[in-house]
Amino acid sequence: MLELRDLHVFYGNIRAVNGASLRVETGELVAIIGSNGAGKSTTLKSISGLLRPRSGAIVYDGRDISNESTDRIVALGISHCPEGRHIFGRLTVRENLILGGVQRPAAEARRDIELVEDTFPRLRDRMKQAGGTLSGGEQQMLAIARALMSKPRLLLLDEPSLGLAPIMVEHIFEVIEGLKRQGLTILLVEQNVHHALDAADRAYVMETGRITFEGAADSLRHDPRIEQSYFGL
Amino acid sequence: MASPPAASVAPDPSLLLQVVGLGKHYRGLVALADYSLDLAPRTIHGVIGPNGAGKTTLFNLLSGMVRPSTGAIHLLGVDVTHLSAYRVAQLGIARTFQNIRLFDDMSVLDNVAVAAQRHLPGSLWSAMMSTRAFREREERIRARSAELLDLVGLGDRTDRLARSLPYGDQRRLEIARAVAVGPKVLLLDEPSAGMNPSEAAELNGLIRRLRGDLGITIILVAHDIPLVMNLCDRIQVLNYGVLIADGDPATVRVDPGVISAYLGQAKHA
Amino acid sequence: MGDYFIQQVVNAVSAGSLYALMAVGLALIFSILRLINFAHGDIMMVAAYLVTFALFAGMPLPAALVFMVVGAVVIGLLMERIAYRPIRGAAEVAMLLTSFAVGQILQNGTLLVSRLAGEPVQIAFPAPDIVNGVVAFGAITVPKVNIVSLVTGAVLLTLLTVFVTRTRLGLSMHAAAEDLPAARLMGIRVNRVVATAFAISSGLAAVAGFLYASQAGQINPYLGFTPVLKAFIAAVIGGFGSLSGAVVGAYALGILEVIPTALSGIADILPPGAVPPGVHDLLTQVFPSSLGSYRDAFVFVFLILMLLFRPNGIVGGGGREEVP
Amino acid sequence: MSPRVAGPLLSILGLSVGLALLDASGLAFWQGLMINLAIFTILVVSLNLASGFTGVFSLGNIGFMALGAYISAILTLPLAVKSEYLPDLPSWLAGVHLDQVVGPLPVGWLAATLIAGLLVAFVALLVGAVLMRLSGHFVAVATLGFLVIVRVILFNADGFTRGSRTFSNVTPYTNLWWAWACAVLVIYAVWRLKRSQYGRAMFAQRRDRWAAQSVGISILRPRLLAFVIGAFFTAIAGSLYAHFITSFSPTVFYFDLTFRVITMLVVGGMGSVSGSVIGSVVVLALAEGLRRVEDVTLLYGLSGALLAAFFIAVIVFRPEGIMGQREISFDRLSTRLRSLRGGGGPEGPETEAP
Repeated sequence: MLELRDLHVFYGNIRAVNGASLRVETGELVAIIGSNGAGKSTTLKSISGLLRPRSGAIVYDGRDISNESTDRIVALGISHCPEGRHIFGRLTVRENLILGGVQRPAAEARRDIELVEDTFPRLRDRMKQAGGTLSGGEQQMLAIARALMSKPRLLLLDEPSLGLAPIMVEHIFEVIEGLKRQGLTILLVEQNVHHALDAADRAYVMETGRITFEGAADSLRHDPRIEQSYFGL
Repeated sequence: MASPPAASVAPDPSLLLQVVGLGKHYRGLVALADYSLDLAPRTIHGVIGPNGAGKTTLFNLLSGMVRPSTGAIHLLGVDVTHLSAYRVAQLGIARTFQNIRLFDDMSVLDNVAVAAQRHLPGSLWSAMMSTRAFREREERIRARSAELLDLVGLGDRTDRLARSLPYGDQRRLEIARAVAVGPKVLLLDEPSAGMNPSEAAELNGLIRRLRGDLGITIILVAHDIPLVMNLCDRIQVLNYGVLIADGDPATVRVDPGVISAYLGQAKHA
Repeated sequence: MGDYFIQQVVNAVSAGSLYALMAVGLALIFSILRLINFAHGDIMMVAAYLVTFALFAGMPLPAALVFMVVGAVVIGLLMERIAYRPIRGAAEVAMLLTSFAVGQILQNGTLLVSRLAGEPVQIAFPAPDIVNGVVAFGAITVPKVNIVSLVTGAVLLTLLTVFVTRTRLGLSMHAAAEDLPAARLMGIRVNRVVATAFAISSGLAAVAGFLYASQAGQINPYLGFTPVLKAFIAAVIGGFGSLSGAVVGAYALGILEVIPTALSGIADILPPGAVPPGVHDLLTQVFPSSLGSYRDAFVFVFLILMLLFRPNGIVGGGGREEVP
Repeated sequence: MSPRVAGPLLSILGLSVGLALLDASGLAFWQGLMINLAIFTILVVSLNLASGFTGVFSLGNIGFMALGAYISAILTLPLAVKSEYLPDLPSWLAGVHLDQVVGPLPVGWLAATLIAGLLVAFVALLVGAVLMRLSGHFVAVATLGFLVIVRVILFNADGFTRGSRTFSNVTPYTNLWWAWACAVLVIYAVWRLKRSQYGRAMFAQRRDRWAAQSVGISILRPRLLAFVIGAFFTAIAGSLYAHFITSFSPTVFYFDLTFRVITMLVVGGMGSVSGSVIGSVVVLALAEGLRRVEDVTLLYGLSGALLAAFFIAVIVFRPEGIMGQREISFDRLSTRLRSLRGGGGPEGPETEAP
C-alpha cells in the first residue's frame, strides 16, 4: 500500500532522514521505533506532505505522492495524527471533529461524528467544550478521532503515548488495536517500545536517519539490539 | 505555587553550582519539579531522560533564558536565579543549543569573536575612527578566537560563513563559541546529535580536553546514552520533569526505573 | 453640560463602530498570515473612489455600493495573489514593507486614474442622503453617518461572527489562524482560506471606506493612512489576531480619542461658578483648548504603552513565554 | 600601499575631483541632485545602522530628520529675521543666532548642526530605551507612532515651527562640499562600526537573540546604541537638508520620504554600508528618470506606482537586495583588476563576507 524508497529529508541543511526505505501492506500495523532525533516524525511529515523530501520516492497505491500537496494526500486517504496532538484548543471538540472531515460532504461527515462518539465515549460528554480544556489523554483521543473523520485508508500515528500517564497509555493502545481489528492500515511512530511491539505486526528500528533493522514484532520483542539502540553497549 | 522552604537554605560558596528546589510550570503543566544539584568543580555531569522529560527546560532555567517558578540557582555563592540570560553568561554559565543556534550569516571566526570580545572592551569612538588601540584590540580578539577554533579542529575554515559548515562542524563551532565566553560551567545540549560515529568519537575527546586542559565544568544533556555513560562522573535521570535516578554511570545503567522510563513498561498480559 | 457628555459618548461609539469594521479586517489577515496589511487603508480609499465614480456615472446608489464592494474584493484578491502569496512565511518586517509598497501602488494608481478622468486630487465626496445631514434628539444632534456606521457595524460584525463560527470555511479560517500545520493536516486548502480572508477583509474595508468618506466629505488618494493606523491601534488594544479583541479595542479607541477632545477647554464649558476660581485656572492650564489637536499623539503614546506593558491586549490573556 | 587603504583614498580623491568639476561647471540641476544624493546616502546609511544592523525596523527615523532640520534652522536664524518671523519664541531661544561665519567656515551653522545632532540623539535615547524592547513588526509600527507624534508636535508648536505654515528664510549654507564631507564621514564611521565589537554584537542579536544572550550580549544595548547613533547622523542630514532647501513644512517629513529611504535601504541590502550607497544611487536615479517621464506624459502617479512595484519585485526575487550584508572589498577588486590586465585569473565577486 505504501512504500518509501531511499528517502532523504533535510531541515535547512540539517539532515533528518538519510536514506530510509520501508513498506506497509494493506491491513498491517507497522511501527517505527527508535530513540529521539532518529528521524521518525520527519518520515511521517514527508509522507503527509508537510515536508518535501530532497530525494527518494513515496509510493502510495502504485503512484509517487512525494510532490503532492497535503490536501491532495488527505483526499487520497492518508490521515496524519501529529506528535503533540495539535488539536485546535480554542475550538470545541465538535468543531475539531467537523474540521477533520472538512473535505467530505457535510451531511456525511456530521453522521460520522456520531460513529466517532461510539468509539470514544469519553468525548461524547465534552462535545461543546473547548479542545484546550481537555486533559492530555482526552486530547489525544480527540486527535485520533479527528484524524479518522477524513475516512482514511492509512493512518499515520505519531507518538500517541507521549506525555500520558501509564493508565491512559493502556487505553490509547486499546483504541489503536481496535482500529486495527476494524481493518485500518496504520503506520505508528512510538518511543514506548513495549507497547508498540505488542500492538504491531512488524516494526522498523530507526537510528540517526536510517532504518537499521526490521522484523516481525514478536521476534523483535526480545531482540537485544533494541535495548542496544537506545543505550548502546 | 509558593517557593519551597529548600530555597532559603544558605548557599555554599565552596560549590561551583548549587541548585535547590528548581521548578517550572506552565499553566499547570509541570515541566520540571524540585530539581536539585550540587556541582563540584571539574566534573562532567550528565542529565538524561526520555523525550519531554524536562532536560531542555532545565538548561533554559540554568542559563537564565526562562524564569523559574520555584527554587534558586547559585554560582560560586552568588544568586543568579533572576538575572537576565546575558548576565548569567557573563558571570560564567555558557551553553549550546539542541537545535544549533549559530550566527548563520557571520563568518566562523566572527561567531567566536563575538563571544571572546567581552574580555577586551574598547571605546565607541576608537571603533568609529579605527584608532591604533582599536586595531590592536581587534587583533587580540581574532587571535584568541583562532586559538579556540584550532582547539575544536576548525582552524582551517575561519573565513567560511557559519551556515556553510557541515552539521558536525556547526556543533563544534557552537562549542568553541561557548568556550570563548570564558565559562566556569558549560552546558552542552545534545552535542552529538546528528554526528556520525567518528565525529562523535572526536567529540568525546574534545569534551575531555575542555575539562582537562581548560578546567571547565560541564553539564551534558544527551540522548546518546553511550556518550553520557562513557564521559560522565555522575548522571541524573529525569522523567516527567522529576529526578528518578542520580548516581554514577554503572548504577544508573542497571536501574530498572531508568530502563522502563526509556522503553516503556512491559504490558501485563 | 450633560448633553455635552452624551454627545461625546455618541461620537465615541460611532467612531468605534467604524474602527471596528476596519480593525476586524486587519485582525483577520493578521491572525492567519502574521501580516499587518497596511494597504488595508488604501483598499478603503479605492472603495471610496469606486463608489464616487459609479455615482458620477449615474449609477443608482445600491448598484454603486455593490460595484464598490465587488471592486474592492477583486483588488484585495489580486493584491494577495500578486504581492503577498510569493512572500508568505517571509520575515514579518518584509511582509509589512510589502504591504506599504502595495499601498503606494494603490495610491499612485488611484491618483493616475483620477487625473486621467480629469478629476482634481481632492474630490468632494457625493455622499448620498442616507448618510448626509444630522438627526436631532432634543438638544443632541447626531450626524446620520454616525447612526449608519453604528447599525452597519453591528449587522456586518454579527454576520461575520456567524460565518466564522457556523460554517466550515469559517472554522477552517479559525483553524488556520490557530495552527497552520495542523490545519493543513485536516486537508484544509490554505490558499482558499487565505483568499477568503482577503475577500472578507476587503469587503469590510470597502464599507468602512464609504462611511469614512461620508464623514470626511472629501476624498483623496492618501486618505487611507490615518484610518489604517487607527485600525491597527484598535487591534493592538484589543489583542492582535483576535476578532472579538479587535472589536473591543475599536470601541476602546473610540472612547480614548474622545477624551482629549472632551477635556480640552473643559474649564470654559463648565457653567460659571460651578467650581472655585482656583480649580478653574488649574483646569485651564492642564486641559488647554488646544489639547484636542494633540489627539493623535495622545493615542500613539497609549499604543506604545500598550505594546510595552500589555502586548496581548485587553482581551488576550498572558502570552506564552518565549523559549529558545 | 595596500589596496585596503589605497582603495578608499582613491575613491575619495575621485569623488573630490568629480565634485570640483561639478562645482565649476555651474550645472545647477546636477549640483542639486548630487547634494540630494549625499543627504539620502546619510539617511540610508543611518537607517541601515539602526535597522539593518540590528534587525529592529525603525519607521520613525524621518522624525529625527525633521527635528534636526527644525532645530538647526531655528538656531541659525539671524536675529533680525528671528524676532519678526518667530515672535513667540521663549526669550532664552530668541537671543540665539548661530549665524557666525569665520572665513569660509560657517561655524555657527556647524555648531547648530552638532547641537541638533546631540539633542536628537538624546531624544532617541529616551524613545529608544522604551521602544527597543519591542521586536518585529510591532517595533516598526511603534516607531511609526513616534513619527506621527513628531508630526503632531511640529504642527502644533506654532511658536517654534510656525505650525503648518512653511518655514523659510533658512540660510543656504549647505553646498556640495559640506554635504559630501558629512556623507563620507558617516559612511566611514558606520563602516568601521560594522567591523567592531559593537557591530558584531548588533548583527549577533539580530541573527539570534537567544544565542547572543548565551554569549553575554544583551539585546537592548546594541539596539539602543545603533538607534541613538543613527538618530544623530539622521539629524545631521536634517540640518543639511534644511540649509539646502531653505524652506519646508512638517508635511515633507512624513511617510513618503520614509518609504523612499526604506526602498533605498532594501534595494541596497540591509546590513551593507556599500549597499546603502548603491541603493541610494540606483533608487534616486530611477526616481529622477521616472519623474521626467511623468512630467512629459503628465501621468502623475506613474513614478510612485512603478517604484513601489520595483520594491515589491526586489523583496520577492532578491530579498537580500543588491549587496545583502556583503561589502565592496578593495582587496579583491584590485586582484580582479590585476588579473584582468594579466589576462585570466580566478573569477570571483569582488565582495567579502561580512
